[in-house]
Amino acid sequence: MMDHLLWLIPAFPLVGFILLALWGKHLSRFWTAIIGAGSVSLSAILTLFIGLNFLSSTPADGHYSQTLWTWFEVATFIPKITLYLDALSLVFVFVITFIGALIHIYSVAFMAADKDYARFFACMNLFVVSMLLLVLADNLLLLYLGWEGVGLCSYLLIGFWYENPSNGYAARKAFIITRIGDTAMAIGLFVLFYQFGTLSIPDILALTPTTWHEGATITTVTALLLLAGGVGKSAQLPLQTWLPDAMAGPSPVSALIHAATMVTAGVYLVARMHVIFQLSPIAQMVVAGIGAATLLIAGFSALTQYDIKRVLAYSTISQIGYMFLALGLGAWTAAIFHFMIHAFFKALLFLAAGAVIEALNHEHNMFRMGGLKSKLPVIFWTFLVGSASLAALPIISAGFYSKDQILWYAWASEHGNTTLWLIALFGAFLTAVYTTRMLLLTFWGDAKTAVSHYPSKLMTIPLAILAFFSLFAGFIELPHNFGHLTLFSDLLHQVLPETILKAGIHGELLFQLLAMLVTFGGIYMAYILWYRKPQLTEKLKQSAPLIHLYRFWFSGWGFDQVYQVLLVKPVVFIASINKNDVIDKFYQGIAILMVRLNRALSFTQSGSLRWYIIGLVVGAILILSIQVIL
Amino acid sequence: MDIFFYITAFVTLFSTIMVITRHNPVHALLYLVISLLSLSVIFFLLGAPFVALLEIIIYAGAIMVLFIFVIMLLNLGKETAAQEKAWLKPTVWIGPVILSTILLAELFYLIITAQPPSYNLQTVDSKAVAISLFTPYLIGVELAAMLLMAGVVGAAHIGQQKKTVLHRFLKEEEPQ
Amino acid sequence: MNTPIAIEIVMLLAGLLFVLGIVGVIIRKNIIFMLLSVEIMLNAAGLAFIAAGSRWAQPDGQVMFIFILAMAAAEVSVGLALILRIYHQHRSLDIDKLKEMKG
Amino acid sequence: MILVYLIGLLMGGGVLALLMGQWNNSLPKWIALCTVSTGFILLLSFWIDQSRIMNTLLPETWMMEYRHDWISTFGISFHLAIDGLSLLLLVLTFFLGILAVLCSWKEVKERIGFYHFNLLWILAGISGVFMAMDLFLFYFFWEVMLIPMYFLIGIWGSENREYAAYKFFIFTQASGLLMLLAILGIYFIHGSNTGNYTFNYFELLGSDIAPNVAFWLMLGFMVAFVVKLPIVPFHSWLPDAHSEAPTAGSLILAGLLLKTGAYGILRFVLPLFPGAAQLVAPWAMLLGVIGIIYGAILAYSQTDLKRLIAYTSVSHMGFIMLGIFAFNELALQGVVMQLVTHAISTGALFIMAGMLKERLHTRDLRLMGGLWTQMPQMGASAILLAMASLGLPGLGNFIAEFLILLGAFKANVWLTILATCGLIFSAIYSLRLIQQVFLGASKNLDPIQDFSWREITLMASLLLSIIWLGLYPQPVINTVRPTIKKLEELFLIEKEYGHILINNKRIDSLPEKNVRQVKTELVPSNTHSYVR
Repeated sequence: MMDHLLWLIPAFPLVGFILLALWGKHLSRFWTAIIGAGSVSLSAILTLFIGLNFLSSTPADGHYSQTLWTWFEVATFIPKITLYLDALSLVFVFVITFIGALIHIYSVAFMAADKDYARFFACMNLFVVSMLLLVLADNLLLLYLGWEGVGLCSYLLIGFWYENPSNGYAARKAFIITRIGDTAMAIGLFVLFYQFGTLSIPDILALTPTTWHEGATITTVTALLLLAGGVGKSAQLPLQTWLPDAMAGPSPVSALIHAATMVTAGVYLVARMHVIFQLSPIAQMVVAGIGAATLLIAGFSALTQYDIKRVLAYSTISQIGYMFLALGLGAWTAAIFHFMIHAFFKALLFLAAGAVIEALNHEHNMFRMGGLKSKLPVIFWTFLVGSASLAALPIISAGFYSKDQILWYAWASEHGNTTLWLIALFGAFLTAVYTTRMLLLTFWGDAKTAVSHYPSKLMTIPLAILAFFSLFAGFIELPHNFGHLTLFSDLLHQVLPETILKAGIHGELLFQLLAMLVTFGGIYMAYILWYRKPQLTEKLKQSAPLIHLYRFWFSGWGFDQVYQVLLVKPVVFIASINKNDVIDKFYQGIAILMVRLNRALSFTQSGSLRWYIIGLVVGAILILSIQVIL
Repeated sequence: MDIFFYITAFVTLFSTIMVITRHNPVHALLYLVISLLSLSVIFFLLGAPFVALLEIIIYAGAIMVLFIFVIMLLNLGKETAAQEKAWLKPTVWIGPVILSTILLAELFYLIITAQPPSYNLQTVDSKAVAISLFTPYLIGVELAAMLLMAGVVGAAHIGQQKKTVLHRFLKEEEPQ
Repeated sequence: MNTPIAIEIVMLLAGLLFVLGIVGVIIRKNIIFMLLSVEIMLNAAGLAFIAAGSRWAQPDGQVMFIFILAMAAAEVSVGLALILRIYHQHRSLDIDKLKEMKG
Repeated sequence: MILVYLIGLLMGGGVLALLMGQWNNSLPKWIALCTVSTGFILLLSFWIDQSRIMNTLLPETWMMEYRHDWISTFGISFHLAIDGLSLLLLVLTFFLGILAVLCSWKEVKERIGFYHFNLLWILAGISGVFMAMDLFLFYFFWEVMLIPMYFLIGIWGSENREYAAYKFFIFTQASGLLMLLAILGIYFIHGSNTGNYTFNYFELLGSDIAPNVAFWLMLGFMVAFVVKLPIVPFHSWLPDAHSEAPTAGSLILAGLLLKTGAYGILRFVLPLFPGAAQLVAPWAMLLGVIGIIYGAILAYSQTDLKRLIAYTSVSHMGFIMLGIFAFNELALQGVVMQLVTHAISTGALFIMAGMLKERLHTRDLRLMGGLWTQMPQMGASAILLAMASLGLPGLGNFIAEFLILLGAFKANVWLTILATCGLIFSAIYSLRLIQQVFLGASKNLDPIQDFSWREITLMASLLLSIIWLGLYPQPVINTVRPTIKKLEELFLIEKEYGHILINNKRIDSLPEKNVRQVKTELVPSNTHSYVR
């Protein structure tokens, strides 16, 4: 019964989008808000309904699916518009619709003063549709539709305030860089099609183990191509540079697209295609390596930013790095768990940051904030909860449970090793440091900017709900030496395999304690550096090697500059010198040659009779001499 | 007969050379008449009496008279001769003479090498010419008639005394 | 008419006359002289035709000369008319001044 | 007979418009509109009629045929026939024809009668090209569509119109003459082989031509089609012609004229010279890929809006070349989709450029910017079109490009990977277009109107078709399937015995029989039943 309602989940926001796009201009703000936020909320409610149904009576084959129509049919290639809901997509759909609805509600108040109210909600609704299609897709082509669709919405929303050209630049950068990954992914789809004759995900997953050998080149290549798509979308190394710039969009956009949902599409893709990755140890290693490197690099960069949203952006990159690390370790459920928890607390942090920024009259610089603890108490408490979760404050925050799992698997899973574990641990330390730094700079200290706006109820209630989840959502999955609750992983194990541990590993408690220690250490260090002895920070900043390091980290490890020099500049240069088309020069050359020839010939037409006669005589001489010679 | 031919040939050549070297147009014209007359003798010697007469009557008679009329109309006299003298410098001769020498050498070579020894030249009388003219060449005669007609009409038209207005292409650009 | 005249000699004479005509056309600047030289060339061609006609005892050579004659008459009448007009318009018979037909 | 009526209708309408143009300025528009819409409705009803058969029975390749002797001494006949491919392109022709009339409704103000005469005669020429099954007749129509287009650009174009018109004319004419040579070549070779001198396409299909001769003849055809398409070294007429032509001219150029090149390759080059086509396939694909990337890079650097769009066409046509020479059903279906969707999306972009020109009196991108504020509707449509052009899934162009790439991947992996990189470049130029025109700070302070009702209708019809083609392209795919299937079969056999055909002058009897069999299957088997 429920599978027939599946289409309604994306249909609600789709209808919302169509209404807003066509008649948005004529609708009042009230109705725009109702349609925009209401459609997503309806989806959320429907998802709850379907999700409960799914949980209570899981179908025998583990999924609901509904075919709407055959997209097209060429030769043996018959992609269908089929929606497919299993445990994995249920988690994603839940996060998308639920957090989406909260963010929409928040936006009703947040965007209230904006002149393009309808456009904002239209784009947001379209985004939700695309994202839902992405996770509900039964075949990779439909997934690709959602994949590119979210890219489009991301482009539209980053460049939402289009009058400023730098926003447009950021939007284009985001689109084009993710497009690079998408292109690799498209090639991956071609390979998959020729290997299996279909793009249907369940079919591919079923066929892969029998068709491909473990460690075969084709497996690795395919896995890496798919990974490239994920890397682009999820802002992982080396395609991470677009995400910090993407913060040019409104805060709800950052919360929904660039923190909670779209950027985790890569995680979804890898998890969805886990069978292929499992067959390729190299690809697994690459996934883990990318995750580890990214989390570290982004962590350092986050440490140096002064724009609150950029801190959050880098922390998002870093947290997704954790998810990739988990995926690479074969800790599939841990990755998805971290995704869910991360979606809650990061959406919360972005929304709260948005509220702060709006309250301070569009001030992004943390060094000009401060002292907001008492002025914006609701924001402060929710932000505090979010930060605790991000920094993985032990026991009480949800982030602790999800991140601890990953740390543990970095050591204990069969792909895990000491290096990865150390990196992850150090990443946790960095996370604690920059989170605390952000918190301290924003809410403690002296007030440097006056508060001009106070958040309305519509803004604070979603914050409170998200804060609740950021604290308590972790309790559905507890380590087995501490409660041993496995609700979440049980659910996901319908789809994803269990993590294989190395034999004879013990002492999980020790690792947990270490993680706690590191977190507290990070918090303390930040406390010293930015609260107790800020002059120490200033002094450190002045020292020669550190200032270069600081700048290096601040610019995101120089990736932008390298790309600028290696890719952007050459292409722009070639394009600009070739503006008038070299090949056309060839044809113009022919034309010029003809004109020259004409000139030369018309020069002989001198008008002088004597000249003509001489010509005649010479001609006669030539003809006669031919005769003489022959 | 040979000797007659050579003498007339010499006269023809000499008078022709005089034609192209004279400064005074009337002198040149008279030399041309002599050239034509001697040529007609050659025609006669070659066995073409009818054509020889035509040469005298039409060429030396009619056509040359046209030239004389024009020279008289234009009143070309002493000044022209002086001007011609100025124009005909020795250097002018170099190029044309080289060219014509080459041409002549080639012609000479071709004529010498081409033919077997000569035959007796035979007289072709006017009757044969007339028969040939009015049977196989009738169309040619008609065309020649038309050509002459067109020439007359054209000459009459072109030679009309109109106002001496420059053709618009020939006008100097007037300063605006 | 008993001694044969070598056809080569006649042809040579025609060639000489023709070349003289060419020389005249090229070196003279006065249009009237050029026209006279053209007449010389026409006559040279006629001579060649006549000689050939006699050589083969055919009337065609003479027929051709008659055509040349007709053509020369037409040419001279039109040419002289043109000379008249040119003289009226340019007050000169210098061929080098008549270069308006330049391409 | 309906086929003759279609051409007659257009030509007659053109003459009528020309005559009425002497008396009245608005009459020619209405005449043109009525003429084209009548043809469109006629064709559409026929298509719907056919699609019922198409979905139920095993479809016949040829749907309709008309044949009448023309110059029988030389074996020339007035021979028209349509299959799915022709039908589809004809529907497209009339659809864009209507839009062309509508979009020049206000733009053209002088010599309205002659303008519509030219417009209708171009359409007549294009329709003729899509229907002609006699090579001589084909060449005739090929020229018919050229000359009015020359006038259209030369008379109603913008500043540099004469240069563009000359360039267009010389390129197409010179290449067309090479095709004429090739047509005559195949005519005489077939004639001397069989004693039957004919220009009839179906009879020429079976002719044996020595491989090296076939190669040169094929090149003759190819040059004409490749210049029209255009593929990279021959593309340089296109930016000039597109940018200088009036809006309707650009629309027809991009939407239809370019398609005749692809149609020609599909209809003539592949079936007539399968062996030679196989031989050049890698090079043709390489040219296609170069075109994709080169066009895209050039598009990025343009500052003239219409030139930019023109170069995107070059890029998109590269996909067509790539797809055609992959010789498999996926790619060929993709090619047909690309023909249709490119016509619509690029046509729409040109219409939009025309509208912008009407409002701003410039095509210079540097003078635009921030137009979204004043024209959100146009901006939204532009974004949709730009997305179509960069191949966003859900829009028609994506299906086309995906199918082409998917098919080509089978034929040549590395070239396809390069071509796929073209998708990145297409994103770069499309987004630049949007940014330059609609986003950024507003540079224009004069009030500008957003869409009028006429323009909304125009755009909406185009946008809806693009979305429809993106979400449910099956009708198009079904229509051309029989034709494509036959083509693919031809090459399957050709591939099997290809080495024999290409390497040996002597052709083994068994494979030759097979090839023959397939070739003759391309000939309508039920000709008599459709001759009316």
